[in-house]
Amino acid sequence: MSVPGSGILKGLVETARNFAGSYVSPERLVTVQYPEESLPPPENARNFPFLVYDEDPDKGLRCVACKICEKECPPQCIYIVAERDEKGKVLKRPRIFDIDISVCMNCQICAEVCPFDAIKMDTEFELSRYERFGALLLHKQDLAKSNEYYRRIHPTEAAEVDARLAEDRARQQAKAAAAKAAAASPAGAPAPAADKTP
Amino acid sequence: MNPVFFILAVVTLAGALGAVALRNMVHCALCLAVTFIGIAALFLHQGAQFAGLVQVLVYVGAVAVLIVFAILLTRSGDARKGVAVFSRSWKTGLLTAAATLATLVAAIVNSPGLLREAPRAPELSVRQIGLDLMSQWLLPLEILGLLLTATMIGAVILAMPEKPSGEPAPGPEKGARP
Amino acid sequence: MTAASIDQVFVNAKQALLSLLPETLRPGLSMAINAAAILGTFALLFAVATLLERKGLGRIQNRYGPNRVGPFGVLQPVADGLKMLIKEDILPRQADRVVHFLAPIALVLSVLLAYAVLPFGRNMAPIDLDAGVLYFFAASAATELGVFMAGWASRSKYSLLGAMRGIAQMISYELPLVLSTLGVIMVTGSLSLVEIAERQAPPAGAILGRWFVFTPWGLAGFLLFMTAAVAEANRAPFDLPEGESEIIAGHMVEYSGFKYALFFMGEYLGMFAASGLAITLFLGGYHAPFAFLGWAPSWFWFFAKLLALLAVFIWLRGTLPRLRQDQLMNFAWKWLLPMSLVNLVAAGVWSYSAAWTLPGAGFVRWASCAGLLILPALWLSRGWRARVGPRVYRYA
Amino acid sequence: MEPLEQLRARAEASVPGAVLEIVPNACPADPPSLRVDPGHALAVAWFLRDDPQLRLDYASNVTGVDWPETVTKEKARVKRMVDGVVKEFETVVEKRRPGFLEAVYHLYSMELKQGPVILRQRTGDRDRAVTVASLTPVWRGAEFQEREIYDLYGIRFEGHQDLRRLLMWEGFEGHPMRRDYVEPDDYDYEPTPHADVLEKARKHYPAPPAS
Amino acid sequence: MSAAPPSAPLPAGAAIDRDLLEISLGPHHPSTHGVFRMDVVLDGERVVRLKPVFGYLHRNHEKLAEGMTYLSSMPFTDRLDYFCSMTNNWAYALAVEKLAGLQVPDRAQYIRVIVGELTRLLNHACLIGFLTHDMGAMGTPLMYAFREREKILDLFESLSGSRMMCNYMRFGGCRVDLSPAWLQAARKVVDDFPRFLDEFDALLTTNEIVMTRSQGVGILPRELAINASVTGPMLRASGVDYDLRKVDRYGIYDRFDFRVPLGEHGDVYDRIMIRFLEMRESLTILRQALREIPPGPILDPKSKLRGFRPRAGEVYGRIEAPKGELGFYLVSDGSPNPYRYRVRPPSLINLTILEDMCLGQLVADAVIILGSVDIVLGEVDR
Amino acid sequence: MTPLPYWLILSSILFAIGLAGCLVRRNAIMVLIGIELMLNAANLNFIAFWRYGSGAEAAHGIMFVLFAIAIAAAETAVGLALVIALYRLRRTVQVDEADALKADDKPR
Repeated sequence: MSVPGSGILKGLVETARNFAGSYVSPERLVTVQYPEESLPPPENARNFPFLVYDEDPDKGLRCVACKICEKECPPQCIYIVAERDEKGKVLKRPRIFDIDISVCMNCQICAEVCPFDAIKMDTEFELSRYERFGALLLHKQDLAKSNEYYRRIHPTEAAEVDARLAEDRARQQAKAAAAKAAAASPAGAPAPAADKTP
Repeated sequence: MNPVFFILAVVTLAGALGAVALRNMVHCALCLAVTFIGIAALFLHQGAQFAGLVQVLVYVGAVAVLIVFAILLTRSGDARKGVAVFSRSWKTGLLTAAATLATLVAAIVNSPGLLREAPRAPELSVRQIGLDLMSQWLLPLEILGLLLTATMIGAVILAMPEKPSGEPAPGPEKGARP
Repeated sequence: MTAASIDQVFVNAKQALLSLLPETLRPGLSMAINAAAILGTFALLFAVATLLERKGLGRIQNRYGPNRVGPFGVLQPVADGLKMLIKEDILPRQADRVVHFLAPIALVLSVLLAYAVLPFGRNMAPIDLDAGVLYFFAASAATELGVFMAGWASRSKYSLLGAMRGIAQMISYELPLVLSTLGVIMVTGSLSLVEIAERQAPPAGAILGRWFVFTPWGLAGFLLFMTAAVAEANRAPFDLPEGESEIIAGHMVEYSGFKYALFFMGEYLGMFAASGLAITLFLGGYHAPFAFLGWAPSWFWFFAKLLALLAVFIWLRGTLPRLRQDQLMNFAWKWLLPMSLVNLVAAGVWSYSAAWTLPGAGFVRWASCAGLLILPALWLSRGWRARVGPRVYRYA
Repeated sequence: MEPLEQLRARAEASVPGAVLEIVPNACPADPPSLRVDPGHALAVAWFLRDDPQLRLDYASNVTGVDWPETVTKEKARVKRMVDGVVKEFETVVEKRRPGFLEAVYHLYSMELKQGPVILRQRTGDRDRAVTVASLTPVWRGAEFQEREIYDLYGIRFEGHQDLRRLLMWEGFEGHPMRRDYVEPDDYDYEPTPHADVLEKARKHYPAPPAS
Repeated sequence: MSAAPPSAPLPAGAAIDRDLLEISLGPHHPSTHGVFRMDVVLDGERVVRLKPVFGYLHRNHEKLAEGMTYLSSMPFTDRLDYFCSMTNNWAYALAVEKLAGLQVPDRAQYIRVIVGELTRLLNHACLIGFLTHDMGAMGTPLMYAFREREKILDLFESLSGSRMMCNYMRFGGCRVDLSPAWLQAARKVVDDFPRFLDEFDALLTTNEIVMTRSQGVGILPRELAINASVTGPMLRASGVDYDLRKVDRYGIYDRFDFRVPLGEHGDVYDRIMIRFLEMRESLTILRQALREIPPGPILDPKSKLRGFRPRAGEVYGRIEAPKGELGFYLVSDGSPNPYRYRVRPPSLINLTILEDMCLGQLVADAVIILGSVDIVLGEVDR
Repeated sequence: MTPLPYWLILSSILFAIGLAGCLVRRNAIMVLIGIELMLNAANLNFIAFWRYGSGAEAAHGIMFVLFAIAIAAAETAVGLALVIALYRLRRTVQVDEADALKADDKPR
């Protein structure tokens, strides 16, 4: 048994060390003075989803309105309506793509289940708005971000995605070329549905 | 009449009246504290510095707080409606008190020998009081010490729960090493 | 300006101010100036102390503390004060209006009264009362009533629990607090705080002052006094009446706005007053620690020591958990009170052995005094040590 | 751990009158479970806990499952005499399984570090005969979990000393975990861009609120 | 919510005519760790009855899960015990893997052990901080714990993308592979952690006030602990050797060399100390795992993200979460959604004997006893 | 300077109030409060006589007051202990209800 009071003294020494240490060692004082300084988000950081487009913000959207993400979204915050042409035929792009990020819980499942790498997670987190309702409902045009932006915030992941897409495209082109060649030699064969949704 | 005396007397008497007449007993106790402070101030006014300070220390610091504590412990703090505050024989009591007051005042008023000039205020240091206590008043002091000790023991025994074994043992004792 | 004139600058200023007035008004005005000076100084110190406490606690906890209002957050107390002022003053419907209103006033008033006898510097005691120590305890005795009034008048179960705790704690710790000062009174033979402070002046030619804390009984007395003072001031680890994690804010739970600020102020002022008394009794009052530092003004030393003790208060608060009610009571009655009585005996032994002239008498004097204190301390804590201690764990 | 068959036999032997049924589990990862009738559940539970070979002293997980009445249509071949010739017909047979509620206990042994033995109790139906035996006297750990089942499924536990709602408030109507539970129409409109909320609001209020 | 009169009778020995004080600790109380209420009847300051009341955060997680696919429930498990999302993920993934018969690759197993033990570190450190805060230590230990937790959360963030709601594990493995840089950072955190533990040790374990406050308080006897299904550090503080990492050897815990500390008295101090010692053991596991982690895939190739339909049947999968046994009971009918989805929350079940531990103690003890149970209301209420 | 009779009358009134409180109130604690008031009235007299009498240097009056205060404190402690014991026994502190010497004539 130690001397009574020694435990208290040990504690006092410890707090005194921390008191002094907070002035000299940055490791002890971990607080970030947020509005003035902010830590860069790590590469894997995820906040709210966005839609990736190539070249054109509207036409170039990779999204084909397949609604898999809408179905899988745990809090059901995605709302998609596919574009239809005049005859009512479903076109493979969204007319409406809304995400209510006041409901979204940043789980990344939409990005994971998307077979087209069309929806990805943003790292932007300063999204506070003055209006409580509506302002946090993001529409297609708010959500559309370029592939360059994606490459900037998630370089590693984006490189993988680009490689995969390039590979897919090459395969499709090869297939199309083969089909064209096949179509060219025997006459009248129908063109194969190259880009059917899986 | 000295205005200081007058003010202090009024405060003291008001406090005393409040202390016996108010319904809510916590108010009574607080009024009692006011009376005590008033009396201490009167002591100081008389030049009895030491007695005045002891009055505050003992009466305000201890007696008033003890009374307050007792009020809380006996749950008599809340004056319930419909419960009589005054005893059945309150008229007799009031009459007795009035008679006593009349007697005393009559005696005081009829004693012309009391109307004398106060002598010069005595210079009485704390050291002097202490020395007196330790020499001239030593025996009473010792007896008082004995009395206080007896009181303390008595009060503790009186206020102790009757069956200490029946009560749940407090934490540390219960958690003694097996 | 000489060192002496700087030392007396406030006293001289007051005299100069008084000399402008007719003779008859002077005593009254002198009192008023003293009161105003105490109020101003300690209200400012209260503001500074809240800031220091928050900063200090922050640094102890590896945080920055307030640093947004003004440079380094120095204007934080202003912001706090403004917030307190403009906050709604909430009065519970069931509350006893008058008592609820009077409670913070009673508390702050009684604490403020105690300042009247503290010597803040050479010739700077507002009143040099013959029975200064007695006055100090008498004046601060009424704080208990303030706490009770607050707790009872709020008509909340939490605040009632807090008030009960507060009263029990303050009564229990009042005794060791008073008893631990008796050693000093015995040795100096005076109840006057000015005289006690003067007795600790560094003697001519000596380096170290004759502070009472440098004697074994004085050190023990100081520690006992500070322990009891922490409890009297309701500061951690004895902040049970507040008991933030148990009874939320105890007797203050139904207070808001400025009344709450008054309670806070009362707590801090109580802390300063107790520290001031400790300084005067044990830490050499307004005297410099070393004779060669005597050039600095006496009030500087007083306030420097005050801030040092304040730092100790904050340090304790940042380190220690709270005791439990029964443990607190046991500590007061079964350890602190006997120890302060033992300390009285030690002080007696010390002052009687002052006449010893044998060789080695100094050492014997020290050893006997220290033994007289340490052995009972260990003996008194034997029950606790049998029950509580570090444990060894086994592994499966 | 002894085989479940043997366990059942021993339990039936030690608790007279108890009939235990082994309920198969389609998933091979977990053992099949023992179904015990509520009348003998307590005795069987005591046996399971105190039997020196089992010592199932730890009721890890206690939960309810709701099985509403189901009607499954199965194709079956029926032989029938038609005109003196035996012919096989394909008919659709409706199989009706009455609904019931189930309390499932996952029992382990901390003493012998074995388990699990899964114990089930079934109620008679889903409306009136919803009482099963509380096993809280045997395993104190079932106390809150049985309360939760009572709260969310509406199974009454006979012998539970403090059967109150656990998560929902006193006075709540219905048992929300039942599969046919319909949320009460206490919809409170709050302007939001969320489509289904707006849809609900439209349904709820006579005139759609201006948003 | 109106305070309904508790229907349970007062315990024997408490006469009605004694001056009892009924107070409601919570739901807004500094030390109920969330919206939790204790209906306490006091005799003076002594507790004569205590009924925990909860459900303020009830969102019927189980019902929600029955209406969505298996994968969609994964992010919701993060929100159960929001201090330990990784272990929640793990328990759910474990149960689904059992149901679907998926094999977790070695590397993923190691990753799971690493993040799981890091979770244990941060949970225990914070719990001790909260507990001493309940004792009145002004949050100093809590702040130190948060400082260390911050470092671990940084690791989680750079791995999974989110600090607290990690949603990291998938059926049959993990979502993202960890990089060598991450491993390096994790090693540094693990190497620095003992220094923090020593700091904590000096500040708390031999502190006289902590010992006086916690020793002999809230004693939970061994038999009652077992009978009341108490799990986790609380159970081991009562001296029962039951750690699922040893008993079930789920994952790859049989590959690691670690010990299970056991308490003797079952009081609050033991619960603090068991958590201390468990942190030290977690560090040894972490060191081994970080040393031995093999390369390889992190996801079972049979695992499907889209259109995942496990076979029919029922399973109960459980792991040793920092707070105790966290189990998931799943009944599948072969459809994409679980037929029945049940969480066995350790916090809730450990609360069963809260009243037993608090009776006869002071209200100040009740607060730290509650603290030592280590509850998170997200898990209690679900 | 206030003449002596004023002091005496003040203390008489105080005494009378205390006596009235003692006799009129039902609550035992109030009776104690009345007694305290009477004791204080006596103390006031002691101080007054000391101040106005001869031989003020001898401090006899102060001594009387000091002893009286000490004894009064003791009396309060014992009195309140009695009150609390009474309350434990009878659940009441009304003096007119506690008129039997035995405890068990009323249900607790």
